[in-house]
Parts: sequence; C-alpha cells; structure tokens
Amino acid sequence: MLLTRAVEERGLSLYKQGRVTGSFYDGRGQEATAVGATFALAAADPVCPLIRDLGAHIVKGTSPAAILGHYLGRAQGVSHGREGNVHLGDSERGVVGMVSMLPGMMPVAVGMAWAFKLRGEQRCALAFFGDGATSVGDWHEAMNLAGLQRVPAIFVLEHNGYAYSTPSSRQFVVDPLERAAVYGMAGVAVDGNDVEAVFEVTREARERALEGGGPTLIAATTMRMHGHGAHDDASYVPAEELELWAGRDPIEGQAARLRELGVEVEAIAAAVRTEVDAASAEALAMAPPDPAGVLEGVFCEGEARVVGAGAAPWSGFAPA
Amino acid sequence: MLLTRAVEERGLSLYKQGRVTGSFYDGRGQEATAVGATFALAAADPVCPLIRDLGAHIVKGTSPAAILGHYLGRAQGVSHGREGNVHLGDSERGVVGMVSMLPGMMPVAVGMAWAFKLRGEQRCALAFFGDGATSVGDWHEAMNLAGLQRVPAIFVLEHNGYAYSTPSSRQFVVDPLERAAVYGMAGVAVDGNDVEAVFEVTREARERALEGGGPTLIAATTMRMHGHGAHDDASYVPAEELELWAGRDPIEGQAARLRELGVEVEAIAAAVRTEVDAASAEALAMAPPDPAGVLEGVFCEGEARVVGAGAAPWSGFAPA
Amino acid sequence: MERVRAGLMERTYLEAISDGLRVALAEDDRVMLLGEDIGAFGGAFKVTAGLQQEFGADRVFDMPISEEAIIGGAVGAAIVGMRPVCEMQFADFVSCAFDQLVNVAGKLHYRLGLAAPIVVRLPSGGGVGGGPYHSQNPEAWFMHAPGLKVVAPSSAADAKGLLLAAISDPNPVIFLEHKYLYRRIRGEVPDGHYETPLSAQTVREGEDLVVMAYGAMVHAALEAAESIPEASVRVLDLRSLVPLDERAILDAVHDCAKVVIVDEANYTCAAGAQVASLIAQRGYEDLDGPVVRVATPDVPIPFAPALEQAVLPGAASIAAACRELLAY
Amino acid sequence: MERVRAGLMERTYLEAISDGLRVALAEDDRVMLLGEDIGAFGGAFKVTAGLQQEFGADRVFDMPISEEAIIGGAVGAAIVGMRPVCEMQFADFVSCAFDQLVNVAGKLHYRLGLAAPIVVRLPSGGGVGGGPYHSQNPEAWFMHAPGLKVVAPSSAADAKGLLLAAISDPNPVIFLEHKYLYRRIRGEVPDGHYETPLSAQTVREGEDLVVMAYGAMVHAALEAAESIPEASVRVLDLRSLVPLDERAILDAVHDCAKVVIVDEANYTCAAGAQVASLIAQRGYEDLDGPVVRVATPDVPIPFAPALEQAVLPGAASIAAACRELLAY
Ligand SMILES: Cc1ncc(C[n+]2csc(CCOP(=O)(O)OP(=O)(O)O)c2C)c(N)n1
Ligand SMILES: Cc1ncc(C[n+]2csc(CCOP(=O)(O)OP(=O)(O)O)c2C)c(N)n1
Ligand SMILES: [Mg+2]
Ligand SMILES: [Mg+2]
Repeated sequence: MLLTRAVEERGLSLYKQGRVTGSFYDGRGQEATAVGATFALAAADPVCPLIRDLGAHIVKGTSPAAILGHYLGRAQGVSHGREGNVHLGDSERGVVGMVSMLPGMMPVAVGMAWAFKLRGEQRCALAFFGDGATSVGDWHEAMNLAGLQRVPAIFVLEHNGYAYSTPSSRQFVVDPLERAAVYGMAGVAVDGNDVEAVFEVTREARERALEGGGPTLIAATTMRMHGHGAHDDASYVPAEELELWAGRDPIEGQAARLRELGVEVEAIAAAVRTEVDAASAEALAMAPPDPAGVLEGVFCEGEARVVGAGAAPWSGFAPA
Repeated sequence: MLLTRAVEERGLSLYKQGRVTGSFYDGRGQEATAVGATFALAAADPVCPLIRDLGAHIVKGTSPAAILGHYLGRAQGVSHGREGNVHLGDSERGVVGMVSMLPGMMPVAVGMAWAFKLRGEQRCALAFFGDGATSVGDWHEAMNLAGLQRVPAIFVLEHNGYAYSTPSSRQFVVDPLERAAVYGMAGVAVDGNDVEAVFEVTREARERALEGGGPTLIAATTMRMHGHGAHDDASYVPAEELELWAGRDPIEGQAARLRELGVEVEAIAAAVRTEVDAASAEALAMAPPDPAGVLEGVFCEGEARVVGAGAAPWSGFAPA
Repeated sequence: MERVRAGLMERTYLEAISDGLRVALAEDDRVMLLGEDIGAFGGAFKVTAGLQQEFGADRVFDMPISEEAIIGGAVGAAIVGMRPVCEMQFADFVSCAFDQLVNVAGKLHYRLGLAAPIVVRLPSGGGVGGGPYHSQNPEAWFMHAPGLKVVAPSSAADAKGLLLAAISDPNPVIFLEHKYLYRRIRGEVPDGHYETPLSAQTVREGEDLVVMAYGAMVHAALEAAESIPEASVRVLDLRSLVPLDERAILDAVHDCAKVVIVDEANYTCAAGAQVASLIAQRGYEDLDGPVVRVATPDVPIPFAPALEQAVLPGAASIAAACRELLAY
Repeated sequence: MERVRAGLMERTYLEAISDGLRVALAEDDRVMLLGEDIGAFGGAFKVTAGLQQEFGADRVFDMPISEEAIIGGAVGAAIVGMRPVCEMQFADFVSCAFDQLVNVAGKLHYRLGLAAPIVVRLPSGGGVGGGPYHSQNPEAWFMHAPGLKVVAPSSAADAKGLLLAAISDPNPVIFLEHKYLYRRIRGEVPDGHYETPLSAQTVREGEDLVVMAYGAMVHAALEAAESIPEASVRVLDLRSLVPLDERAILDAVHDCAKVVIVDEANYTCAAGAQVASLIAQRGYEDLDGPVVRVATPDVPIPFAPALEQAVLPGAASIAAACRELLAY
C-alpha cells in the first residue's frame, strides 16, 4: 500500500510538472481495497483493475518503473506509450487492463472465470468497479450471467459514494450490495479501508468460487480522497466528509496495527521512498516510443498470447 | 380479449395462406395481461406493447382492419407497409410501436413518464416486456432510472417462463419480481390470465404513479400457448405444461365469470366474428404500398408530431 | 493457403456453416459456441441444430438475452485460451453488443498486446420480408472500428472455409452470413478442415467492366452480368472486407477500366464507399469512366415486399448501372 | 436561413456552445439537458457550467452512468413534446448508447411517423493526449445509420448556430463538438438565437485545388493552404455530414478539379470515403487527378504525444498531399 501510494504520488507530481499528458487519476484513500483484494488471489488468478486500483498492479508485480514509464508514455512503460493514465495492464502478470467504458471488463472477467470452470482449473477472476459503474447495463448483464453460470468470479465494488461529481443518491436508491441476492450470489460488506478485512473477505470469496459456490459481490466502503482526476478539486465533496475519512486512512490504520506487532514501519517507508526514487529516475530515462512502429499490432499476427498465469511476488498464495 | 384473439387467429390464418411475409407472432394465452393492463390506462397514457400484446393495440382503439392490413403490409395498414408483424403502433392513439431490440422501449417509456412528471401532467406510461427481456442491459438502466427519478411508469413483466426456446432457468436464478425492490420500486405479482386481476393491479399502479409514488413492476404469470412464432412448434415445452395452462385459458375464464353475471358471451363472440370477417375483407382489399414513396419520411420535414393523447374507446377511464 | 481434405458434398450455404462449426468443435476443444437458443433448439435458423446433442452442453451454450455479456464473456474466455464462436440471433442485435466489440475486442491487441480470438456470426441481410430490424447489413460499422476483421462469404464453400479461417484467426472476426442465401444457395463443399483465404476472388471473368460485390449481392451481380451478353462483365467477390484485398480491387480496375460497386447495405459510408474511394485515389489512372455505386438508399429496410424490393439492389438495378457505364 | 440578432461577442468554441445551450433553455421550456455530471459540476469540460444554477435542477439533470437510458429516456421525452439535449461525457461513450440511437431514435420517424427531436452532444476528437478511449471520432457510424443527422462545427459561430439548428430540428441530431477546439478557437459569435444551415461553407477561396474537411481538420486544412502560397487552395468546411451538401462538394470539384479530403477519423469507411465516392461517381468528369484522402490510419489513437501526432492528420500531412496532387 505504501508503494502504491508512493507511486501514485510520484505520478501526480510528474503530472503537475507537466510531464504527463492528459489528466491523472489516482486512488488516494482507497489503496486498501485494491491491495487487500488482489493479495488474496493466487498468481494464476487474473484481475481486472479499475481507476482506483493501482495497488492491484503493484501486488501483481508490475514494477514501479514500468508504471511510471507508462504514465509518462514511454517506450518501456507497461503500454509502450499506446495507453495512458489508469489504462494499463501487464497481461503476463495476469492483469487485464481496463477500458474506459464502465464497467466493460466485468463481462470479460465473467468469461475468464467461466473458461476456468469449464476447464476444471482452480482459478478465479476478479473485477473491480465503482458505485457509479453499477448503473451501466453491462453491470447487470455480467452479474446475471455470472450468477446463472455460477462462475468462479469475485466482483469488488469500491463504494466511495461518488461517481466523478455525482453522489450515490443520484446513482441508485438501493445500495448495490443488496443487488447481489437478486442475481443469486453472495454479497459481503467490508470496510474498504481495512486491508486485512478486505483480504479476508476476498480469500473467503475465492474459496467459495473454487469450491463451486459461485461468484461473490464484495462491497468495500471507502472514500476517494482526491478529486476524480488531478483536474478536479472535488469542491462538491463536503469538507466534513473528507475530514472524517482522513481519520480513517488505510495506510495509517495498518501502520498502527503493524507497529503494535513490532514491524518497523518507518524503515519500510524509507525503503519504499528509495525504491520509488530509483524507479522515477529509471522511468524518466526511458525513451519515448518510436513512431515508426505506431501502425503495428492492430492485429495479432502470430499465435494468440493468453493472459499469463502471473508471477505474483506479493500474493497471499503460492502460484496455483 | 375475444377480439384480440380473433384478430390474431385471422392473422395467423392469413400467414398460413401465405399472404403474410416473414413470420407471424401471436400472444395466444396471454391476452388477459395486455388487455387488462391497457384497459386500466386513461386515454392520454401511452403504452409500449411488446410481442404478445396485440390486446394493447385493440384496447387503445386500433381497428382490426388496420391491424390486419398491417400484417399484410398494405398501404392502409397501421404501418403503411413499412413495418410488419408485431412492430406496429398507432401513435395518434398513444401506442408507441416496439423495436425488435428487447426491451428497447423501456427507457423510452421512462422518458415519456419523466416528461409527464416534469410538466405536472396527470399521465403515466406503461411498458410491457417478457421474462427474457429482463436479462438485457437496457432493462437495468431503465429500471434504475425510473426508480431514481420516481417517474410515473408501469412496467408489466409477462412472465411466461420462456424466451423463445429458453426456459427462465437459463435466463436468471432469481425471479425478476424480486428485483423491483433493489430499484426502490413497488413489485406486485398477479395472475396474468385473470383479466380483472391484471386490471386491478394496474389501476393501483397507475394511482400510485400519479400520486408521486413512483413506478411499479407488475409481474404477470402467464403462458405462451403457441410457439415463439408461427414457424416454431415449441416442442421444447413439455406437453403437461401446455395442458395445465390450457385449463387456465384467460378468455374461457372470463367468459365463465361473465356468464354468471348474465352477460351473453356467445352473442359477443358472434359479433366479434362478424367484425373480424368484415375487417379481414377490408384489409385484403387494401392496396399494397406504392414504392414511389419508399424514400420519403426518413426524416421529419415539418413540425414534430407528438404521441397522441389517444381516443381510448375501451379505457376504464375517461380521457385524462 | 487452402487445405482441402478428401471428399466433397453438395451442401446449402447454411449446411456449410453448420459443417464448419461441427469440424471446429470436433478438432479443437477450445472452441465453444455461445448464443441465444442455439442449444437443443438449434438456433433461430437451425445453423447449430444437433451440435449441442453431439458435443454437449459444456461446448454449446444457450445464453440469456445479453448481447454485451455474450461478446464480453467470449472475449474473456478467449484471452485465457478458448476460441468462442458467438451467434447473434439476427445481425441486427449486434448493435446491442457494439461497445464490447468496438471498444473491448477491437482495441485489446493494439493496447495491451492481448489477442481476442472470437468469431461473431451475424445472420444478416434482407430480401426475406424481415423489415427494419431483421434485414440490416452492419458490416461498415465494424470496418470503421480498428482491430476487427470482417468477412462475408457468398458461396457455400467459402462460408465454411471462411468460418474455419475465422476460428483459426487470433483476432476478433465478424462473420456475416446472409440469411437470404441460407437455403437458396448450394454448392460443393469439401469435407473436413480447410480455410478460405481472406482475399477477393474473381467469380466471373470479363474485361469490359467489373462488378464488385460481396455476400448476397454477388449472386445479383452474376445474374446482372449474364443479362448483358453483349459485353464481357467480370464479377469480383470481395469476400473479406477487413482486410480488404486492395491489390485484387486495383488489378480488376486496371484490367477492366470500368467499375460498378454494389452494397446491399445503406449507401452512405458503406463498404462500397471505401472501395470507391480506394479506386478513386489509387486506381484513378486506370479508370475509363466514373466509379459507379449501387446500394440501398439511406432508409430503414421496409417490410412490405413491394417496398423492400424497391430499395434493395438487384440484378436489374445492377445491370442498368452496368449498361449505362458500358455506354460511357 | 440565418437569423441574427443584435450584438456580437468574442467567444471560444466552448463558450459558444454554452451560450447556445443557455439561449435554448431560456427561449424554449421544452428544452432539457441530460448528462453525467452536467449539473452543479458543469460537465467534464464545463460546457454546462452555471446552467443548472440558472435554469434549475428540473431543466438540467445529472444522470446515472446509463448511456442507453439517457438516449432512450431522451427519445421518450421527445416524442411527448420535450426537446432533450444529451451530453455524452466523451464521444467515445456513445458506443454504449449505440442501439438506442441507431435502432430506436433513427428509425422512429420512418417506421411510425413519430419524430424524435433529440440532440446528442459528443465531445470528440484527438490531439489532447486522450488515448484510445478519449479521442475517437464516431461520426461515420451514425452517417451509416439512416434517420440521424450529423453535424460537426469548426468555428465558434457555427458551433452555436448549428447547435441551435439541431435543437430546432424535429429529428435526432448528433452534434460533434471537437475537444481540441474547445478553448483553442475563438471568434465573433452573435448574441441570442440564430441558426446555421446544415450545409457546407467555403472558408478559403481558391481555384487550383480544394481541401474538404470538417471539425478540427478545417483548421489544419487552412494552415496547410497557407503554407502553399504558390497555389490557390480552396478549403471547404463540410459542417454537416448528414445531410451532406453534395451540391457544394460537386461545385467545388467543378471549380478546382483537384481534391483532397481530410478525416481525423480512421480511414476505412470514414466520412471522407463517402465524399470521395460521391466525387468519383458524380464529379468524375470534372476531376483532373486522383481523389486524394488524408485520414488517421486504422489504429486506435495511441496515448503518447509522439505516437498520436504520428497518426493524426495535420497541416504538414495535408500540405504534402496537396503539393503532390498539385504537381499531378
Ligand atoms: C460508460 C461510461 N460512461 C461514462 C464514463 C465517464 N466516467 C469516467 S469515471 C466516471 C465516474 C465513475 O464513478 P465510479 O464507478 O463510482 O468509480 P470511482 O471513480 O468512484 O472509483 C465516469 C462517469 C465512463 N468511463 N464510462
Ligand atoms: C436484444 C435482443 N436480442 C435478441 C432478440 C431475439 N428475440 C426475439 S424474442 C426473443 C425471446 C423473448 O423472450 P421474452 O422476453 O420472455 O418474451 P416472450 O417472447 O416470452 O413474450 C428473442 C431472444 C431480441 N429481440 N432482442
Ligand atoms: Mg465511486
Ligand atoms: Mg417469455
């Protein structure tokens, strides 16, 4: 989580320095959800992150330099300059990068999970999405299909109460967690800012999935501490709300618990700083992509490469 | 209902005589739902019928000759030869013809209802759809928006247990009626073969809608007694199931109740036969459309004509 | 490269497609079929009849009415190694899955280096009294979406061969199967596995004028050519729209100097517009007359036969266009 | 017919659109705005800033993320007499509402005689480092869908005038507003209500060659023309793609004999393909050289500026095409 935040902070400062094109989106305050849930996956379980889930990439082992290089649009970044901001995904590591269209990767996650089930593999697929994304037709189709086929999928709703500037009250009248039941799947609420709690419910969901118990909807309550993107000051969020959540910072919360266990949190933080400094230098040194190859790769020419079974250096499990 | 069935029977026989192009779709066995629900609307309340809802057209006053002419693709049919089979709609009478894409008219019904609410008009909009249509993304978006905006809309689910050949068990795991609650709307079950019961729940839903109580999902249980279309022998439906439902015919059920009230049902039936004979002759005499005008009307050239406030000769209410 | 194994059989266009699916299911267990009513029922047009019985309900799936989830689910299965073949009940319903095709499937490889080998079968086209929602030809929308291949066979043999080529292809392929041809066209179809290349084919030789068409319009073009014995009219069956066989198109223009391009789809921005623009730019010097297009005007396809026939191109309108151009 | 009331003001392209919305809301209470985050927040690009405050939350609506329901809901409101103007947060998301636009809105009048006067505002186009999902130009998809009008202003004055014309139009209109132009282009914009006709306009006179473009590419074309002082290069701003001003296009070909057609959209089946095919068929005799197209090749729009600039047409690539054609 520390690393996640540090990488995003670095990305944001690169953006503010004008080195990152477009806008910049981060998941400040929501790190525990992406990290905790992805940590509960095995290496071979693919994950479909969304806007606030840099932690999922980090946990899956995407290097900070490759991520910063991606933000910068460099040739050696994850996307080789073809994609920007949060639209990255190292498929070798089992990360399927998001499309913008919300929540377009949910049906894709269902399809992956379905294939695992058909082939009798002990794998599951996990997709993240926000409260706003639940209003899209794709959400319904994916939830319905997942429930019908009882696929080994885990859906993680990151309920931060806002979709861009739109509060949940203008998105739905009933909490989406209650919708799990109407698709015949388990629904679990969790404190999205408690990384261990998120890990635990995801671990359970994964177990259920692999045992044939079907998909689970996990609703993680959290708060987006920054604007939707770096261009958004989020003045529509009441100050008290932010203050309240500032006191629930997932990283500080975990740090306190770790300190009690005798972990040297400050040393880790220092190590992370060093790592990100190095990564940032590495990323800034990467060359921009060569326009000569810009037309290549619209179509796959050789064998279709499949989503990798991952390396998962940070997984709570051994590779499956 | 008698008239509905008689018109569809005539359409089907015209189809079997090879006079109707494409296929032919009817609502045999489901007449009570379309008729009962539409009868509970005021003249000014628009309705969006679906495949099984010829009764909605009839109740709104579309003439049997215009309907048969439509089936036959004649110039004086409802669609002047431009549309066929169930895709008709006399918008002057407040009937908005269906598109094929299921349930594409639901968002449209929400929009009509929303406009009525914004303008403070005492009108509501009603949309029919089948159990299969509930799996489509549009269904979710429309339900969610309707619940959010508390629009005066009535959604009538015609739950006949099949979508073409696909039984409900391969469409969803939880009855869609239970989904009403997760959109914050009332959900009401009704015997779809009992015309008076359908009328009553629709009347209540309309009252609720006009009082600002928001939309209602009515789930009418019924059975499609014919195949999906005339080309489909529905051999996938167990014979016992059809037998069971044959004993629950909506028309015979009502006829029995009417007879007890002293109504001369046979006389009505005879009158209907005469009317449909005449309509059929009239429709067969209609000219085919003139190809000279085929390119006209892709765009509206003059003033936009709005959905009519209807005539509703059969409405349970006076025109609003 | 066409691989042909022993044996030929007279089959309808529809039977050829069914046979292609059967061959693919039998030889590759990554292949799975997804669609509405395609299982025991065999699909709205019976293309998949018997396949679920033969290969099991864990290979051939009846799906809920969820076009986006069908395509998105297929993409998901594909990126972990399956070869899903999806059926839209009518091509018209592909509009409901437009986003998944255009934004997910089409861009995946370029963005992430991840191939999505799915096939989407689209029973398309008019001439059958289907009206505005059962007659559409959506190919141009997908030609204008990078990353999707688009093929449109006109013969039974090509229908099977292009289907098998599409299933082998590591990319998403839109497979247009023309409803009008299903049972009206038959021809010799090789048994077993073979693949038709994604390129154009001359189906009638000629030197005075070339008619370019694909799908059902190839047959209308052939009929038109036959009706003009006084000239030597070539017919080029495009077969593949993405990739478009630009070489074959320009060669035909070079040989014939006069060209008529036929679309059953609506006129504006149709496949034929692209072909015409290609010729106007790169075949200009070979031209000996205007690049003539024949297409359905920009109207929804009306239901009544008299109206439908008035808007769809046919042998008569194609022949008239040819005659006029020949006289140029 | 352009109705202009007193007063002119320098406005950006974006301000001109905002002003158009304000005028429409003020003069016609059937007008309502629907979109995501368009209320108090003022929209992702601030086009609707202040409008909810000014006209109320029962005229300007923050919608859930439901593109199909936004368009479908707008159609419903329109057919009972409202004039909804919808904003897609980015043009790219219109793919999610494709079915409602193409199958419901577009076909309603032809099928049922029911007009659907909605406007769909699409912040479109690249050049801003938006990557594959925030740079698309979807106009050709809708040109290939009968019953939808499609307009694409290039100047501030036309942006407002075409928007007001679109809102008055009894048909569904796709309104392409180019993100790159939002704050980069400014010009004199009349106050109050006026309407720009859905027709092309010559924005630079010339006789040796005509460049046809629309949206942001008009500016690239003008820059290209300026860079070729040795020739007299005309620039025709198409402005409306449906209806397409065929007369103006053919007249320009008649006058100049050489034509370059520019699309920012992907090459295959783009608007430019249609324009080129029109010229190749009906302007053939006036041509004195090939019909040259410049367009973005068939790739998703890459994110990195170096890559994006390599695929998008610009003044340099347009000028190069002009020079080559002038030398023909
Ligand atoms: C289909 C679609 N429509 C609109 C958008 C534009 N958009 C990007 S993020 C966003 C808000 C998302 O809110 P939520 O799902 O709650 O995720 P959060 O940002 O809160 O994590 C919107 C509307 C989109 N990405 N996709
Ligand atoms: C989006 C979409 N996909 C597929 C179809 C093809 N189709 C027509 S009717 C039908 C079954 C509809 O079932 P249901 O909604 O239960 O209505 P019923 O016919 O039982 O009244 C299908 C799949 C369609 N019309 N729309
Ligand atoms: Mg949110
Ligand atoms: Mg049903």
